[in-house]
Amino acid sequence: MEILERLLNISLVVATIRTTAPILLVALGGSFTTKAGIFNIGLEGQMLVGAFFAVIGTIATGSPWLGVLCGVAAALTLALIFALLVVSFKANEVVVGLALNILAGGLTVSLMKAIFGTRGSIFGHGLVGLPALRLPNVKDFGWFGQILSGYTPLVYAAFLLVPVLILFYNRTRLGLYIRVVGEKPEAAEALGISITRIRYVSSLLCGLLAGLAGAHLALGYTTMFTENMSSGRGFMAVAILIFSNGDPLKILLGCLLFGFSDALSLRLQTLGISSYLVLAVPYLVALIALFALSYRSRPRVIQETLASMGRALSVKSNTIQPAAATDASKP
Amino acid sequence: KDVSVAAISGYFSQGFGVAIVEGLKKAEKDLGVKVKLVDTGNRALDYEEQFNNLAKGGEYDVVFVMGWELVDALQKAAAAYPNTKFVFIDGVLDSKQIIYANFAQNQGSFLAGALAAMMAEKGSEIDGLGDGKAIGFVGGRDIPVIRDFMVGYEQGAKTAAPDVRLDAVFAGTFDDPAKGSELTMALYGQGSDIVYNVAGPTGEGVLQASAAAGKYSIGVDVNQCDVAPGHVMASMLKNANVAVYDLVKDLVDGKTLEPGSVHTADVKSGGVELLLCPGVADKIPADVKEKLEALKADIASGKIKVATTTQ
Amino acid sequence: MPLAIELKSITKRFGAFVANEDVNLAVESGKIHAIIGENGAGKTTLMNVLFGLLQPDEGEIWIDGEKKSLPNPAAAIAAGIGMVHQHFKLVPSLTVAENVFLGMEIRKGGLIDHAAQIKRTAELSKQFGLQVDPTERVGLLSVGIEQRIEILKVLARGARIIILDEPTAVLTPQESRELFQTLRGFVAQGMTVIFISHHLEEVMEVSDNVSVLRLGKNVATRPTAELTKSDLVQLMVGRLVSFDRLPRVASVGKTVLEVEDLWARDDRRLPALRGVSFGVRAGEIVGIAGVAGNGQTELAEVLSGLRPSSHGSIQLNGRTITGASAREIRAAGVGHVPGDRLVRGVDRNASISMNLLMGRQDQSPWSKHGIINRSYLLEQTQALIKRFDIRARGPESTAKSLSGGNIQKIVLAREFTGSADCLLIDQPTRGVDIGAQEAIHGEIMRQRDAGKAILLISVQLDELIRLADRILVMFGGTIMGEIPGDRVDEEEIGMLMAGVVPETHSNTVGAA
Amino acid sequence: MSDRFDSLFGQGLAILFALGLGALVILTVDESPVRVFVTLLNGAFGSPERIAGTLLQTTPILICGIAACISFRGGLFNIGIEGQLFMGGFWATWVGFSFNLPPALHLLLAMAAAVIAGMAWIAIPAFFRARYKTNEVVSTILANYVAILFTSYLTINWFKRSGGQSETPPIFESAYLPELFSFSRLNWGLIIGLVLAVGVYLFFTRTARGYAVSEMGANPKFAEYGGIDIKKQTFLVLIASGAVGGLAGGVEALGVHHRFMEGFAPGFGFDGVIAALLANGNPIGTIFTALFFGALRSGSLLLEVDTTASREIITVIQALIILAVSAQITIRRKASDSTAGERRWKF
Ligand SMILES: Nc1ncnc2c1ncn2[C@@H]1O[C@H](COP(=O)(O)OP(=O)(O)OP(=O)(O)O)[C@@H](O)[C@H]1O
Ligand SMILES: Nc1ncnc2c1ncn2[C@@H]1O[C@H](COP(=O)(O)OP(=O)(O)OP(=O)(O)O)[C@@H](O)[C@H]1O
Ligand SMILES: [Mg+2]
Ligand SMILES: [Mg+2]
Repeated sequence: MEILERLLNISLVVATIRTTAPILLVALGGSFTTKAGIFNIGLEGQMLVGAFFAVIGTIATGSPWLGVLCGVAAALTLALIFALLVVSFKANEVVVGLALNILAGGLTVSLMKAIFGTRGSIFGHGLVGLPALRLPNVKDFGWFGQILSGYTPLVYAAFLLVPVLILFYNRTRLGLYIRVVGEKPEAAEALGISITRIRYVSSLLCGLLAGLAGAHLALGYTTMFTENMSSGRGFMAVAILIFSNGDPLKILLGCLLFGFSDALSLRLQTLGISSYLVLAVPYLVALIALFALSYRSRPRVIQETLASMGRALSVKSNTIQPAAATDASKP
Repeated sequence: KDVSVAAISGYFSQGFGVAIVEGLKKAEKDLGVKVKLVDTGNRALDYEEQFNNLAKGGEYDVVFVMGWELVDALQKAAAAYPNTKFVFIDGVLDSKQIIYANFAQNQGSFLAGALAAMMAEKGSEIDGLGDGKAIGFVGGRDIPVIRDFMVGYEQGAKTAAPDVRLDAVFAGTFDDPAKGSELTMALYGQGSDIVYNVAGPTGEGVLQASAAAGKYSIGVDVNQCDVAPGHVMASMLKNANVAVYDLVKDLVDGKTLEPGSVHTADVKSGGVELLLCPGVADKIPADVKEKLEALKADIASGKIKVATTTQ
Repeated sequence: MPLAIELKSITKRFGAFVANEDVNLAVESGKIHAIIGENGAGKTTLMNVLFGLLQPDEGEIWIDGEKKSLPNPAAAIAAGIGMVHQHFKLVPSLTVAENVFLGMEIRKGGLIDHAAQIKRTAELSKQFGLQVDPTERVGLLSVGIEQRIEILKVLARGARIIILDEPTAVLTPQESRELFQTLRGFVAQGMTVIFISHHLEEVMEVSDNVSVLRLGKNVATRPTAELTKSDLVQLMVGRLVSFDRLPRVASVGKTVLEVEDLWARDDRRLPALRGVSFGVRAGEIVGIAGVAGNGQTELAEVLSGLRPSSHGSIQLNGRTITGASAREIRAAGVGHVPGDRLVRGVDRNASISMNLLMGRQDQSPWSKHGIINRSYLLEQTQALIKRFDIRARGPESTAKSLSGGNIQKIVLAREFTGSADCLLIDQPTRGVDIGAQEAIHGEIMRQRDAGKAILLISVQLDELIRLADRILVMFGGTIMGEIPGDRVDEEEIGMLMAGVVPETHSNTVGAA
Repeated sequence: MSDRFDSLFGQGLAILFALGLGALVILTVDESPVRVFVTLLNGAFGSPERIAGTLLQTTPILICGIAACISFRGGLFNIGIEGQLFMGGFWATWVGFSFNLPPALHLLLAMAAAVIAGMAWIAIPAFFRARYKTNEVVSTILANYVAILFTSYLTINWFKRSGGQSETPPIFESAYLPELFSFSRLNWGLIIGLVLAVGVYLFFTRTARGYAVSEMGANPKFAEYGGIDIKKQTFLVLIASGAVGGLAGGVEALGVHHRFMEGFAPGFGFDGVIAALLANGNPIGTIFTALFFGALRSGSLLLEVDTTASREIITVIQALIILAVSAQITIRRKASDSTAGERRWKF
């Protein structure tokens, strides 16, 4: 009981929200490319350059907001290269995505060395982070207020983007076109919707959010840049994108599951479980979710078998009324 | 004759490595030696060739080596290039051809643990502390060197305030400050108010978290008081910059570094120490400071033996 | 008569290949204009040029007396042209209304106004007599309705000139007739229709004028009334082709394939077969008629082991093969010409010889001890190319470099030369031109004469009438009735295909 | 023939283009590109030792690349070679230090352990891919993280040798994979890799089973129609790919390190995947792409010592080359084939 209390408390909820936010941002970015029919495994790299240039920008201008802008611009550049190669040159998206991840890793370290003379991490140098927002009158809401208040702006942005994206896909033209291009490109083409243009736009929108995710990592979550600080979050996002199929609500659920297992697993360590095992928990959760979601079709197979057995017993020798048969075959 | 020194490690970007680089840069500037840094990266396959490339020309008088994963390659290189002096930093091996600069991080960590535990025992008497009666430890990866810090920290805590609980966790990585920060938040949530980081850049996240949460942390390797002023209570210094500089200076002065010799930096020599951060130091009650001094003396005199994991 | 469209000396090349050569085409306003021609004659290409999907290398396009350049479909749409493609371009997850207005959404305050789109779709549907439910998801609808949606799309864009590329290939005779009604309604309202078909009866029935393309050239444009069917055929292929029922042989052997009470589901897990029973004897061709999507393809897939059945039994030469894998069924002696040859029948990127190897790569002499016998393979490929008249540069040509008819011949060559006793043939001539059709039909007859039991699935009635000894009509996953091949009543079949059992129809359901 | 020449010529141009871009990057970090490239060449091929060093780097990339080729040919994407390599390396080591057996037998058993570990590690993703079409790209990537953590856990918590090293005890000499020359750690692993490459190439081009797998990769519906059991074959292809991935780990453990440690062989799995992709899934081509990557890696080791440029520059150049070549491959395809953009490997 005491153990449970130590594990499950408000700080766990708050931690879940914090750990979810960066993955959510980058996964929502990936939603654009997923919906547009592009498999974007380069999210990791976009996030990383986003984080790096957010820090560089902040140091150069003194303003974290301008830093965020720089981070986004850098991620957009990478996204543009991705789109150029994948959409215009029709290069294999996995190759390009992996190569851009490698490029991002090498470039950030090289630049860090060139600019700061060392590798590793950048902090200090007048680096300031984004301010945490304290909602007014938060005390009046008790634990609820505790959960809602005190995050940096991009955390709120991440969660608010979920309904925005739902609206975007269902009610805006661009959102509709993105879905169409992903689902049935020849339909888009026939109607004069430029597949190329839509895929570029989705890649760039993806870069935008991946850049924000990176900037959040460097200026919101922490106030520093470290080599390889995206630490696999981009890959996690890709996993979530696969089983959510790019739907914002499912992405949110996936990210929350992920954030929760991450937050929880960090707390499990204090119970004396080896860090190596505990650290594998989020990946295992993702794997199990992936397998479980594809295993879903299984019950239907069972149902089908049962149904056909039932049929075998009851209707065996009957001839079917054709009219009724048609009705039943229509959903 | 001109002296050339080289250093090879995968950790120049992290606390302790930074200190080594600092010492070498100082030597380069003050003593006019030529300095070469070789970053090994993290692929075990590369290490031997890197040693070969470095030692083959025979142009380096001394090569500083840092990182236990290099030990195998180092021993081979030491055997293959008897004319090059290799200094292994942070440990002692069997080989008699290598020179050792050993740092008693366990002793320094002992003091850090003692400080943290005594403060935790005071609890809410002190600004920013609660009554959780617990202290935390965030390691980078769960490897022997990091555990060496941990056992010292734990022993120090148990010695100074036996009732205080230690929650030790590892981030599994040295480059994820976000994870460091999240782990620290989790430790704070479970009652610790002071967290000691031994986690390289991941640890920067620990220090930043202490500022964000209004609690305390302890720095490591170098002076980290400035990362989160007012919240980093102390820094456990391994003065590798001094040690490395001194060794290079000996060389420039014409002294020979004796193969097999062990240069120990510990609490006694001052090569390892606990620095109380200005701004927080005055919040530390006098009795705690006194007790710390006493423990320090006991370690120096050998009265207290601190456990280690790297022998 | 004013001209709705005038194409002047259109030439379109793909690399060195000339798909359209110096084509002149005049389409009168307010008329239905049919375009016919063999596969690969360049019909679709010409229409794509007219719709702005392809750019002509030479020539001019005049619309309503004005010279236009059509750099993209949008320009064509603006000029009042609409096209219903051979393959529908609808988005399954969207509703009917969303599909109709895709690309020209009605918006309010920047957001798509779904309600208004639904309303407009309903209005259009009423105005032109094309019945649809605007709120249904397209993925759940039948092909006939999909076509209506395609036409609605064109109408919603205010098209005055409507191009339909092989619109009837997927329809029942009744549905086709309804479509023709609709088209006549269009021209009555002053619109112009261009209509591509391989079905000459339809062309005779519905069109006012007809153009014939041969090898990329327009060889004739005439009023339909001036021509007979055989004139058209002659124009198309440059020679005479017979349309009569092919001769039957009397000798029918024992039952080879016996299917009893077979049930199965489609990809969407909806029931596709609902208790199908029949038998096929050696030396017999049993035809399966029906509108596409009534379970025929699933039937072929179940019989060939590609789809599980949920109930029922299949016997081959008295042995039960229910639930056997595709491999086992092949080994037991079933050959299968799949309906979707490009997807299932071939690897488009592989050579002809590699395509001919499929299914027997484990059999001697094609391979020995697991090693492919390359010289034998090459030899066989050359022989089959010759025997089946596959027009290709050589055995190493990739399948995709061949025309549709020739790709089909690769599949036939493979399936007809094995040791199968039973052949499942699904749409052997879909989209294949008349010349190749004749050759394929001849090949099927030869197989029958060799004593094979043949199940022939086709949506083209004339093909079944020509070849089959008995015709079973499928609807909604059941066999509605059987009609002997020698006294076919098209009206009766049509009603069965539409799911109505005519009162005169006396045959019992499903009996073999 | 001229087609092949064209292709090589194009690849060459793409690589030159990438090197040009790389030179610009080098200039921005204040080094002379000429010096960097000369040092790279020297580091990779400057002496017999260095050539051997290059081949030593090539070996794991090659074997991982072959593992990738096997899955690509079957239309599958095993990106989890890294994980299989770690598992293979660990269990080969475990056999190597836990038992004391006669030489040849011990080596064989340790190799077998590596292969089995690789197969076991991909078995679950392979099962779910075969049975339920679970995306194997993601499942194998995620499994990588787990494998690396799990082998570290075993190493540190169960089998750690004494002292400050995060590693297992060394294996017995009876389990060593013999070295080829006295002056280098280059070992029989290279020969194994080359033989595998040729073998896998022959398998795919000459055998009935290889044909079946290739067709499954090219058009699964066609293969299914032709009587190939897609589920079973999908499972087997992934298992075979995992086996070779595990073997790569075994070769590194038994031929080079003679123990298992944290950070055993990071990145080789990914390098292998990319080498195979650049070779378009052709195992013979992979020999050359792997050699190219091996040379870059080995050259970069000297770079760090002889110039002020760092290894990350090489990472950057490598990424640029991959990008340039991947674009170039498809430009060519576009020119020669109207169905360009049809993706060969789908998800
Ligand atoms: N034919 C098309 N092909 C590709 N993308 C298109 C097409 N038409 C519109 N879009 C994309 O859809 C998005 C919405 O376009 P739309 O013209 O509706 O903009 P809007 O909402 O009216 O905004 P604005 O007021 O700026 O015109 C744009 O980003 C555009 O890039
Ligand atoms: N994009 C293309 N690239 C190369 N060749 C093409 C292309 N599109 C069509 N062709 C070739 O042009 C010729 C004419 O094709 P088209 O589709 O116009 O024929 P069609 O008359 O519509 O035939 P069908 O009756 O089979 O539909 C064919 O030989 C075809 O292979
Ligand atoms: Mg056509
Ligand atoms: Mg607008």
